[in-house]
Amino acid sequence: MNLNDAVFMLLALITLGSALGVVASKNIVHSALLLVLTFLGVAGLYFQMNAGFIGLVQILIYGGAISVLIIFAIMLVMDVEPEKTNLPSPSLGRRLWGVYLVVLLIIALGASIWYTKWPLAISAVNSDEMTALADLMLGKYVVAFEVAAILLLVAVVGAIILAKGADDK
Amino acid sequence: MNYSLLAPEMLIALTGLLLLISGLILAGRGQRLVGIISVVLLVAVLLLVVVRFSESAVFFNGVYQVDTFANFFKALFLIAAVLVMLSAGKYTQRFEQKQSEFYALMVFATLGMMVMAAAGDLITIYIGLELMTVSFYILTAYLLNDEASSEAGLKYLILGAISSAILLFGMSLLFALSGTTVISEIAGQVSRQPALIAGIILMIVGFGFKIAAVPFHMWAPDIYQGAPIPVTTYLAVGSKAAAFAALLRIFMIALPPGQFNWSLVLAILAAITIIVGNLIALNQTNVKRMLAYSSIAQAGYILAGLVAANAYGLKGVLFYAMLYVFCNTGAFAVATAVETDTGSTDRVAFNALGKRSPMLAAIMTVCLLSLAGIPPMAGFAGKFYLFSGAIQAGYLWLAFIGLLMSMISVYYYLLVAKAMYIGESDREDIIDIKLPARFALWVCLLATILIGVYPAPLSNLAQTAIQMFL
Amino acid sequence: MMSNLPILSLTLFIPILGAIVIMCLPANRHKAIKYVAAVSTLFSLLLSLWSMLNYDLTIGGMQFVERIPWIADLGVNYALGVDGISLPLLLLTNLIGFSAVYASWQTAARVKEFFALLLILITGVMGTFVTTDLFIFFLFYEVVVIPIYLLVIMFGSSKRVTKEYAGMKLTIYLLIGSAFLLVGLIALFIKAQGILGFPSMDIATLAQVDYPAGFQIFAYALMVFGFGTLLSMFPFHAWSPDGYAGAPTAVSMIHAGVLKKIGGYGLIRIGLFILPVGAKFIAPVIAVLAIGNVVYAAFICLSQKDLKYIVGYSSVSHMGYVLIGIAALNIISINGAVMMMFAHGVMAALFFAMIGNLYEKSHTRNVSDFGGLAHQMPRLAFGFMLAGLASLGLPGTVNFIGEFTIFVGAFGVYRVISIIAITGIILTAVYILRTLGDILFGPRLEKWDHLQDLKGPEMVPLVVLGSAILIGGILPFTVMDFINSGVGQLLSHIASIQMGGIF
Amino acid sequence: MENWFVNIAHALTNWLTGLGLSAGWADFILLVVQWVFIIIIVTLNVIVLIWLERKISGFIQQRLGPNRLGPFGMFQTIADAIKLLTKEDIIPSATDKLIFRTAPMFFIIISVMLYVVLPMGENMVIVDLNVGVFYFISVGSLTTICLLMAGWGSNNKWSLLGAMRSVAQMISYEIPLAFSLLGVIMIAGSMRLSDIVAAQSNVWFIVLQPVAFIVYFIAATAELNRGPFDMPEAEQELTAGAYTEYTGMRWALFFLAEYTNLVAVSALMSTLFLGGWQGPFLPSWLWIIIKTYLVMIVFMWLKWTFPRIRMDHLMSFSWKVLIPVTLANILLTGIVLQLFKGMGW
Amino acid sequence: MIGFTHYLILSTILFGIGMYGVISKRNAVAVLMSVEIMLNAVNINFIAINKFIRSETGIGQLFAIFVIVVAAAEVAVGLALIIAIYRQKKSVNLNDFNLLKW
Repeated sequence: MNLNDAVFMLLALITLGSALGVVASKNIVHSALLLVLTFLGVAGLYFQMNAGFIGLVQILIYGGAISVLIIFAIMLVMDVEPEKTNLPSPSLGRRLWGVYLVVLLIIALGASIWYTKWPLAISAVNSDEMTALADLMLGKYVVAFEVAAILLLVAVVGAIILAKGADDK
Repeated sequence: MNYSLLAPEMLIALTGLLLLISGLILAGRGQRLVGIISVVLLVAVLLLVVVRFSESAVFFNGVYQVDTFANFFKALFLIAAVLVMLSAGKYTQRFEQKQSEFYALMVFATLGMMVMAAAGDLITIYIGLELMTVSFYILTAYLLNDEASSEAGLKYLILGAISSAILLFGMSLLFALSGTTVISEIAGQVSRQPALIAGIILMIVGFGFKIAAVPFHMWAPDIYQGAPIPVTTYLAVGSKAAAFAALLRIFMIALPPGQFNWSLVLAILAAITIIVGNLIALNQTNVKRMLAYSSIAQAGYILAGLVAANAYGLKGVLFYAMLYVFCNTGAFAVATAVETDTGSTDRVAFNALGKRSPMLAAIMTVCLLSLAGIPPMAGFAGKFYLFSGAIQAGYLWLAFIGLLMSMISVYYYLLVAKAMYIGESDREDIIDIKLPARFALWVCLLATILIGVYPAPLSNLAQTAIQMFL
Repeated sequence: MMSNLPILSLTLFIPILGAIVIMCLPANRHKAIKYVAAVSTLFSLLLSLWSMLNYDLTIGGMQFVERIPWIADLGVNYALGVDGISLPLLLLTNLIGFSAVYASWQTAARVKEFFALLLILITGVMGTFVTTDLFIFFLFYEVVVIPIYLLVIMFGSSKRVTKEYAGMKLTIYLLIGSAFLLVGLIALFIKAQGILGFPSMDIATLAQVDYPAGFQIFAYALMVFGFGTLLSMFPFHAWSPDGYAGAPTAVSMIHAGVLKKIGGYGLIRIGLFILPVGAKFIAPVIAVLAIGNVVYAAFICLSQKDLKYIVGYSSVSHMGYVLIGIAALNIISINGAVMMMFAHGVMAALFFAMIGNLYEKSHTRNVSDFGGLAHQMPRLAFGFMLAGLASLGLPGTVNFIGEFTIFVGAFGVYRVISIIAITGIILTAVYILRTLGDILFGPRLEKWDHLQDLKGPEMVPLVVLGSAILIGGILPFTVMDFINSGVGQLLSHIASIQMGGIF
Repeated sequence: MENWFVNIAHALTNWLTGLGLSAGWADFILLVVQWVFIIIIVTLNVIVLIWLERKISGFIQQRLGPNRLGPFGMFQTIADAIKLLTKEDIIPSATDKLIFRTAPMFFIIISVMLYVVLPMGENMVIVDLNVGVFYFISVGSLTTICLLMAGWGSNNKWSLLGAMRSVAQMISYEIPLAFSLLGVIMIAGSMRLSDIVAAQSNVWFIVLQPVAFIVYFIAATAELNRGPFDMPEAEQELTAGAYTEYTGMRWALFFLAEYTNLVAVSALMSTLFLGGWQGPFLPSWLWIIIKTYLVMIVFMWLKWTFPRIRMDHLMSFSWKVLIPVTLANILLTGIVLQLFKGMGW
Repeated sequence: MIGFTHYLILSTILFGIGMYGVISKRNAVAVLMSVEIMLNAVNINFIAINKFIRSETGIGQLFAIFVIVVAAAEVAVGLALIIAIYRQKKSVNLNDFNLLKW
């Protein structure tokens, strides 16, 4: 096993482990913090795949913004007993069904991925990924880019309207 | 590349921004103007789309396409938006100072749909889809003091996000196999591999959520019931049509049915959707919820057209989507009027509508019958196309189920008619309908009947729009 | 010559025009509304009579043809035309439609809705008879269902079952039947398109196509299902008595009188004409089911107390004859079947008109409540008698001609079945005569002294329909010539393309 | 003198490869060594900084400040550090133990990680990322999580309120902070810090981007939770904010991390706006130290000069003033750049 | 040697974990977090495609960026919704949201 593989294994362990923690933890704050770790693990995987810029975007948006938003929201809507804030569904049937479904999904999807011959090609390490991205964003994908901008505007307007609530009379 | 062909999208985006800004300027009673402004602007854009209907262009190597298919759907979304806004006039007054944002969000949702219909690339489709759904999340929860509305919004958001994730996973597999996200290039690149099956299934599941096909439908009734009615209308009509537009483009061009056998999966999905949607609708007492289940069933019918994947079927999809705009908007507009008047959409609220407002009752009846596919309403012609396609493609059983269930569906539609015409109500006063809503209702009524009696023009339009798939 | 005038379109759309005028009138102008309805149906009646007189029997075939391309990609034309089969049925529709307006002359509540819906209903029924295009046929076929539902729930009467139940049962039965039919029609259309290479909905064009035998059987079976439901073929007849009982008089008249006939007409015009092989294969099944109609329904009739149910079941029973006629697949029997449809139409309409009138005045339909009505209401009694005697096929009435022709044609084909069916006539005689005796004759009952006899507008159904029964019975050729020419051409067409003398 | 540190690094690499290690491993070890070196430097530096802050505050408040231990009271901070290290480590019983314990560690780790991309002199940067600025902002944004952890883990309403306040503030000011840097990046045409420094060889960006500099300065102050933006630990209202329950070593870690951040932000400011390590006569690493210290002294000056700002003013100032200003700055910069490009520059 | 398939399998498992969270969790915020895990899994795919699959440079990363942007928007709206609903119901448990039949 070379260094790359070892790092991959480590990152995979961190990512999956913390993701499992997110769904397993009974304390929603712990879940949220483990979620940050998951995000960082995924960011690590991006670095591992020479996608440094995306990795940093991941850290900034997921780690620095989304997680904080989530934790913030959690603290605003907190129950008194943190240990019981993130209990799974009370119905055992639903949980078993969930496990069954997910295992099935993973096996089926995993098998189909494993047995597929992918059109692999080791692309040259792209030294200037950001320029390429910028060219794509403002070139071929300018429509998507502009729409994404509007999407963010919509989200901001919507979040303010919803979080602010109805006018008090 | 003739960028002026992107004018409709740009103008819609500007309209939305203008509405947001006008919300700052037009405070207080001025908010009422916002509705008028948005309708006028949307009609202008609609005219632009119609005038330049047959002009087409491919932008950025196929990433974005302006063609008759896209234009057909753009016109559809704009018509739906205008009708909804017209019929919503009185209802939106309860949003008080947030009317301009309401209209702006509707406009942005329309933009998302338009982008979805015209996108020739997975990324752009996804972004358009998300603009549409995020706008709808907010709109669904727009009744800020109403618990049901917030609840509906949250449920929609959660299920919408899940379905987006599933859809994306499917797209990523397709992307991985073909090495491209441009739909027109995928067809030549993709090979038959196990992962392709997984990808197709995941995408079907993802889109299944968006069009509320059974068994991915559970969100629809709740959301339709909880959301403000104009939003429900637009959701049922517009977002569904947009999802179908994207579905058609991806499945017909990237995965041509001649090479990849996805039609059986969709056929089963369509059959289950039709059956379950109609059967559950049978014992609904809330008209909004009944219409929600019926719209699930309608999605099943439309899906049958895609299953057929031939001229009749695809034409049927477009044809049906368009007529669905009119009859569903009509039905919901009546429901809006009733809810504004009585505060409820239970079936009993429709009692004696035939006396209180014969026009509303007649329009409701006509629209519901169109949904059921009874001639001479438009729904019949639409179903004729859809199921002709299905039979031509060898799916006789699907046509059989579809037609049988659509006749059974008459039962619950007629229950509403019954309530309207022989139901007893202690209120005898005439329901007051504002002029714009009246206009929208008449448009729905006339269009529903006209398309039903003389479907040729619309069917020709649909024919030109689907030419590229054949 | 007036042949440039679109006679059939006029016939078809004058009632619709009337409906639109009615919708525009204020709701409280009852008289005006009724006059508009009467005038528009009268116009249609006169036009259909005119077209009957001007129909050139020596040429035969489709006449007064109109054709406008309608939906190109489905091969649909707005195509109208009448031949010897459809003309009598068109006339029948208008006779009944005209009488139905007068039979409902006393309507007081929601007059506007009533007559508008009634006129739409009449148009729908007429449309099926005059079109030569499959799509347009089906369009009109389904147009009729919803007005009927609304008429039943708004104006019907509740006795044994509620009118809501009756209306819904009727509607759903008919619609489910039509779903089967629609599948069959679309399959037919698609198949023909595959063979012809172009889409066509023209019935004559579709009939030219040489369909594989298996497909013919399949499609014909679906049509039997669909049309059979409408014709109240056993065992799909359950909607019919309940429906008639719940429906207002005018709807009962139209429904029993002409609507059912669309089923028979469709079986002949579309089923037989386009799918002869399928028809031949399935004919024995139809014949056996027809026995169910004739005998089973007649037995049920014996035990009925409610006048409308009696007539309802008797009409189910009579439809059995029509089915036998169609199943026998020869020119005489089919002539008889069409004749029977006409005959039963006027008879049943007259019957329901009389019952409706009586019910309106006495508010009961129980046989046991009445007796000796001939004393108080002689004209009504005459109507009842005429309808009753026609119902049991007394010579001199048009029904006799129909039944007789059917059995002449069918006897050679289905000997046993015909014999069983003829016993049905005896049962019919039993219940009809018993009923007539119970209500019309016997001692005068004081409690009905206040009832007034038919007069004024109420006389119109009796006069119009009664004279049709008698004229048809005494001068059968007035109708029979048309039917014969139509059926003859139809069958010769089948024989000429492929069958070569099987019929 | 200029190349002291670079030479040491080269020697180390050569020695490691000489031992038979592959180049990859050698780089990795060198990286670790460099990082550890920085940690040591920064930690020691904090001692000086605290002393400096005390002295400056004393000067501003017209008193002497620490003056007993060592010359000018220089050893006062060391004594304080020893006191903190030897103090009992109290973990209140109702806390969320794991979160409470780990929060300060993550905080200091993140703070130190910021230094990875900062050029400490010519050719003296551990990893010269092509997205250096972006790295700084991304990783810096993670500190908010640590504050939330501390606030939540303490299970104390003052702590939680303090943490939430500070996070709200930091998130709000992160946007103008990042936006203000965009102007610089646009002119330099790169996010690599060494490129940006190189772009300032003629004229410092503080001249070209004065608005961005001011916005950055204000936003950085807020990001650092320093006065006058030290709402999160407003003693009168919240005792010590998120740090209320912390004692001894853990509290010291927070303190350390705060000053580490201060140094990092100041160093970045020197790099982006003040020409970085460029300067005449002195070696490059000395220049950056001088500039950083100057910036830090201004920070301290500000802190002890201005009164604390109210919370709502603080928030609306960011959203209604700073963000529009930075956006306008970006727009203007873009236009001017295009004009210059059009003129063939 | 770790390759494309491994990354995809990893993302599949992550996706599955997220989906389990969605199915089994009752706290609305937890469900939202699980959805984010699912989106992250998808993003791993896109980045892996960018590195290992013969495709136009940067498209995978671009896709991932758009997904991140959308996720941010969705979370913002979602949390606002949760706060709005908490204000009315004093609960974020999906089981308590039973006004509609679900």
